[in-house]
Amino acid sequence: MSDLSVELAGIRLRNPLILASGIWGESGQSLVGAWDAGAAGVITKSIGSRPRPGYPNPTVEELGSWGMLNAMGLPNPGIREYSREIAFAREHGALVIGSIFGGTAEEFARLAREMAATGVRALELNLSCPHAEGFGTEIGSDPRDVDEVVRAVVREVKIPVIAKITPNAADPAALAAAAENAGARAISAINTVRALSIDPTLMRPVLAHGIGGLSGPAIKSVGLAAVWQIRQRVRVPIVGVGGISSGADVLEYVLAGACAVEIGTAVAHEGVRVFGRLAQELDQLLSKKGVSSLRELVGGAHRGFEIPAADFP
Amino acid sequence: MSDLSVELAGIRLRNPLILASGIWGESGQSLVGAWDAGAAGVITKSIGSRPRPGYPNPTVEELGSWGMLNAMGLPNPGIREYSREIAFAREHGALVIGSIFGGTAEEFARLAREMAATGVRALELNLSCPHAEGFGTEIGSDPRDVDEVVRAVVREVKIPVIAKITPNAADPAALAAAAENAGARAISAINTVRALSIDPTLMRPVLAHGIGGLSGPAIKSVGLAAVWQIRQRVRVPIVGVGGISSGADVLEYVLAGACAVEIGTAVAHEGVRVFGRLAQELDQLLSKKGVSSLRELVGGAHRGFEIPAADFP
Amino acid sequence: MHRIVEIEDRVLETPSTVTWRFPYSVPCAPGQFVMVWIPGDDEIPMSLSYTDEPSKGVTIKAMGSASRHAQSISTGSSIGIRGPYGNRFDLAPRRILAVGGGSGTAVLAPAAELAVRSGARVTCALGATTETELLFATRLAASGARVEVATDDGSAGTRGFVTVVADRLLREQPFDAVWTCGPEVMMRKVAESARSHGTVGYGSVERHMKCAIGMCDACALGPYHVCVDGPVFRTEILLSLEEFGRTKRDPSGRRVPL
Amino acid sequence: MHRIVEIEDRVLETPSTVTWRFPYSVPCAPGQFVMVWIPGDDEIPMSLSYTDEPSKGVTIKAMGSASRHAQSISTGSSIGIRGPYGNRFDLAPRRILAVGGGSGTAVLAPAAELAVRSGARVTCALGATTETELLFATRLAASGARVEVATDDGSAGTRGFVTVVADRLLREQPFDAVWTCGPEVMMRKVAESARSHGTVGYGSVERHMKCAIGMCDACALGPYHVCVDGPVFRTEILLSLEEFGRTKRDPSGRRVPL
Ligand SMILES: Cc1cc2nc3c(=O)[nH]c(=O)nc-3n(C[C@H](O)[C@H](O)[C@H](O)COP(=O)(O)OP(=O)(O)OC[C@H]3O[C@@H](n4cnc5c(N)ncnc54)[C@H](O)[C@@H]3O)c2cc1C
Ligand SMILES: Cc1cc2nc3c(=O)[nH]c(=O)nc-3n(C[C@H](O)[C@H](O)[C@H](O)COP(=O)(O)OP(=O)(O)OC[C@H]3O[C@@H](n4cnc5c(N)ncnc54)[C@H](O)[C@@H]3O)c2cc1C
Ligand SMILES: Cc1cc2nc3c(=O)[nH]c(=O)nc-3n(C[C@H](O)[C@H](O)[C@H](O)COP(=O)(O)O)c2cc1C
Ligand SMILES: Cc1cc2nc3c(=O)[nH]c(=O)nc-3n(C[C@H](O)[C@H](O)[C@H](O)COP(=O)(O)O)c2cc1C
Ligand code: FES
Ligand code: FES
Repeated sequence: MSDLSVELAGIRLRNPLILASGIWGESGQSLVGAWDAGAAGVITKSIGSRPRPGYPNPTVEELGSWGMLNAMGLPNPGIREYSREIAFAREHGALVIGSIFGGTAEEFARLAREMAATGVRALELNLSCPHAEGFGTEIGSDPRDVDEVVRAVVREVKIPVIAKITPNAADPAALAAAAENAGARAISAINTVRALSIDPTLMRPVLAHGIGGLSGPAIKSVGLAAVWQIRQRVRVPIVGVGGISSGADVLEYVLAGACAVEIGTAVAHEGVRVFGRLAQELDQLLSKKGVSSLRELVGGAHRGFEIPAADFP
Repeated sequence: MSDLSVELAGIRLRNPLILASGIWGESGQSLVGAWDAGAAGVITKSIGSRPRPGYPNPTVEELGSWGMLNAMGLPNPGIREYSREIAFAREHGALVIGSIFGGTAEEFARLAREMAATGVRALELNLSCPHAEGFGTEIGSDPRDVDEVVRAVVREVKIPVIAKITPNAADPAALAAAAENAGARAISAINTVRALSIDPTLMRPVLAHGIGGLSGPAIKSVGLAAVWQIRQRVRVPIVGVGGISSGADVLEYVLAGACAVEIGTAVAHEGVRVFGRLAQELDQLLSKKGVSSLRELVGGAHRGFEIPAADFP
Repeated sequence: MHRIVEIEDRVLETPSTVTWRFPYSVPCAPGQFVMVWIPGDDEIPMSLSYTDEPSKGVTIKAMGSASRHAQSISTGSSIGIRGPYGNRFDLAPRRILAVGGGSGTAVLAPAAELAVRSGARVTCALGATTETELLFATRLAASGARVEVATDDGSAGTRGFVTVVADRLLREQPFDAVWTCGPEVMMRKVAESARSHGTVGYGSVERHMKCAIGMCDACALGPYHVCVDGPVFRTEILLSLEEFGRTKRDPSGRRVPL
Repeated sequence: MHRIVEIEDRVLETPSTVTWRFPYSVPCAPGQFVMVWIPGDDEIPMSLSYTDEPSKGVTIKAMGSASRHAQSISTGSSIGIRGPYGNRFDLAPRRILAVGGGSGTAVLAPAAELAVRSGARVTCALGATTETELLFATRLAASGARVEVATDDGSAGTRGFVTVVADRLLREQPFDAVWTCGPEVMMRKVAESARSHGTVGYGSVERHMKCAIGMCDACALGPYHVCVDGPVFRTEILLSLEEFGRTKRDPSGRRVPL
């Protein structure tokens, strides 16, 4: 057995596998389910100030085994109500990370305080959410907004703050650098990739909301590129997210620079058994390599690539 | 037989299918091959001022039938030498669109003049190329740079200028709007999505360059989202690119707002026979719908979605 | 991935309930459900009320906006279907009591038909508010099942709750299994009857559904997800769940009384 | 998708040529090639010199940086393989003349072996600069093929060009097909001999390769792409191509003399 434990912003995780936000995150009992199945940490769905029903269905479209779209519309019961779910999960021993979203830095700060009060071990900021001013871009796609939000949150709470970076940006690494500079203790990347699917027979978007986000194996290489570039710019630990569905995928993220990973879409169909499978696959890969601890491999693929590539296709 | 012909910035195309830049675009004879196989237009590989060998191999990594990565590194023999290939293609009747790339607005302008002198019918600007100043972001990811480049090019040439938009940006529609405003007669979207793949056994990136671009079915929904959002912001015609491999895919792009499409990765393995297949599939779909002309369907999925969505997942 | 199908037949089963038949070649079993996309409106979970070839069917009771809209959608209209999802009724038992309330009968009908066809003895206890709202009583009788009916107003069969009929049947004769679908208060009663008579019970439950593939958590019910672990559960399990028959979650995830 | 394999055996065939054997379970046929990724260096196209189970093989002549580096890579090292790509030799003809120059013999060897095994009469004419550079002469003789040799310095077999030997063989006896691989000037001569004797010819050609899947156009040769339409072409086609034996494209796409 290799040592799969890792450390993330001062939090020891028994393995690098964390339940991603928005998956199995509505009920405290589901969070416990993921924890009991082997997740080393569970992230709540992104919680806002007030209850939101989310968008009408269809909210999800499977494109194939390699990807799916969703536009849930950030359904959540509001932080007040949701704190009961967190309490349940904590009582049952789960290591809970609270995800929050807001339209302004002030809203993030207020939510951060309320979320921290529930006793979560860390905060993840979902910056892939619409600007209060609208217009379709995300609050997390501009380094100045990221700086402002992270700064406002860090002022309010003592627990580590993880900034979740959007791939829908010119330079995700610059966003991560802004977050680090503003006090984020870790970076997670990526959220879903902006996407749309149209039904050619009905001649309309499939998702009721129109625009949605792509997740699953199709975005693994996109998430890896983000983690890779972020690793070249920041020193705080990185949590890799996007398209992970095998132990080899986890290893790819670790080699790109992630010290832990989040699992989202792979929970569909398979359920939280995926955590046990991934841990086992990872352990086998490490044994085959003769590596005793996963931590040795973090960022291991950067050797020979130290100079940021100025050029790309 | 339905009428598949379309008009793009004053150029009549016998069907909406165009060979994408960088595919079968090194030799004039290959361009003719695509034309003879049914492409209504052929775009050259992106040509620069001087010969460039491109990156070492591996330059391509197939991820599965749903996607591939490439980092070719813009190999090209330079505009002087390449003009012979264009001459050959034109002599054999092909409708050629010249793609150019540069590191500054001045370089784009100079290349545009030289490319226009070869007799191409339109120019496509590959804005997904590195800034001369480096740092890994693309010249096309900032609306101000797009404005500057397009303005400089439009001043130099009489033929229509098509601005090719990168998906690696916070708001592709804002880039398209900047290009339109600067005088672009059409928008094409998207280029490849920034991506990376690591071999977990060798513990290094697969592509020699490290970072590459994702193409193929995996990015179809990403390209559709870009076209959709661009359609809500600009009036000039849009050429859809990204992951098209069936007639239904073409229809999705048309319904999202494209009047023509480019085919790239689908040429792999299948070759330029893909153009005949897509035209046939498209014709069958239109017949089934009882639609006599493809042009009627451009943007047809926007009904009921006129208000830009301020909110997304 | 939705498949777009045309409604090839529509039957008004009751004044508030319509059945749609549509071609759908994916194999489906009784108990499973599909997500039905009504373009421009909503996408809602529906148990399959017909699971055989050549065409599948759903039977929709007007409950709210989309299901009301569904009542007026005509033959030839295009809808999107994805699925089937979820588990199925165990058809092995030889003596089955199927207890349906309201539109809950929709999912029991194909299960009962298939069981009868494979030689089981099936008794159906069907409840409705009034005679005209009775669902599939004729269809089930024609299939060879024995059918008993209860209506709130006594316009057909026993006046009162179908749970009373079910309890009587369980007392009168031996059953290997009880199947039930309907309002949760009803199912809870049936589950308790089954328990007291020592008969194994299976209930098909409903929770708000969004993804239907076990990820969004909208349909969480205790430690289960109705879309993948259900919709059919052993009634012993249902009885052990504090939420069963009492609360559900609204689309925001908030717990609300049933 | 590369598969990472370990070199399980390495044989120095000549002072400048090494053969690697490696496990690779994907079916491969003589004539096809793979892309060989030498981590940290380059990925280069290599015809398969062994196509049978259990292990495939490539035979690499030191030409430039990666192929020189390859000479010193030891058994147990990991390399990446993708493919096989391209077409194959037609093994149907019964009387075959295989004309190889330098490392070109690598691709002819498995084809000749398989043809002999299936009952064909195969004659191999092998050319090299000098005796120690002769490739697979012993292997081919052992397989049951008749082997004739030519060296530039006369250290083995006929002194001079293998094309002269090939032309003599074509004059002396009837062949159903000529296969050839080697420098293009050599292949052009062989193609002309085959034409003048009315024998159908097949030549395996090389062009710069990047994608190997028919999209990047690096390997364009007239209207063909060597990676998917080749590498084996009818020599009549090759002779019709203005570029054959004269020019190729460098990695930038510029035409350069061969
Ligand atoms: C597995 C399953 C099988 C079902 N089978 C049938 C069936 O065979 N026949 C039948 O008539 N009904 C069935 N239902 C119930 C049916 O899905 C709801 O009646 C329908 O969704 C109501 O939609 P609406 O837009 O009319 O309701 P709304 O006006 O949106 O709301 C009315 C009520 O309908 C329910 N509802 C709305 N949306 C959903 C949703 N996405 N998921 C679950 N419930 C929802 C809620 O309880 C809500 O309070 C089933 C539900 C589930 C979960
Ligand atoms: C289909 C095919 C099959 C081949 N089979 C064999 C074989 O069985 N044995 C063998 O020894 N050689 C074979 N070659 C040639 C072999 O690929 C080159 O010798 C090798 O790529 C040289 O690499 P390098 O880094 O040493 O050369 P470099 O130092 O990079 O350049 C030296 C020369 O090698 C050639 N070359 C370099 N890179 C490539 C490339 N990516 N594609 C094609 N040519 C290249 C060029 O002509 C170049 O001028 C084959 C080539 C092709 C196209
Ligand atoms: C159905 C669904 C809901 C999601 N909800 C949230 C959310 O509430 N907050 C958030 O930060 N990310 C959310 N995400 C994004 C995931 O956390 C994750 O970043 C993304 O899906 C990529 O990982 P994957 O490919 O493993 O799914 C959601 C993703 C999906 C598929
Ligand atoms: C091998 C390869 C080379 C490419 N070269 C170029 C190029 O030179 N210029 C350019 O603008 N786009 C280039 N592209 C991007 C394509 O033109 C296209 O925008 C992208 O691949 C998405 O379309 P697809 O999914 O149909 O391939 C290249 C793509 C590939 C796969
Ligand atoms: S409906 Fe999403 S988990 Fe069941
Ligand atoms: S190597 Fe790319 S087309 Fe042949």
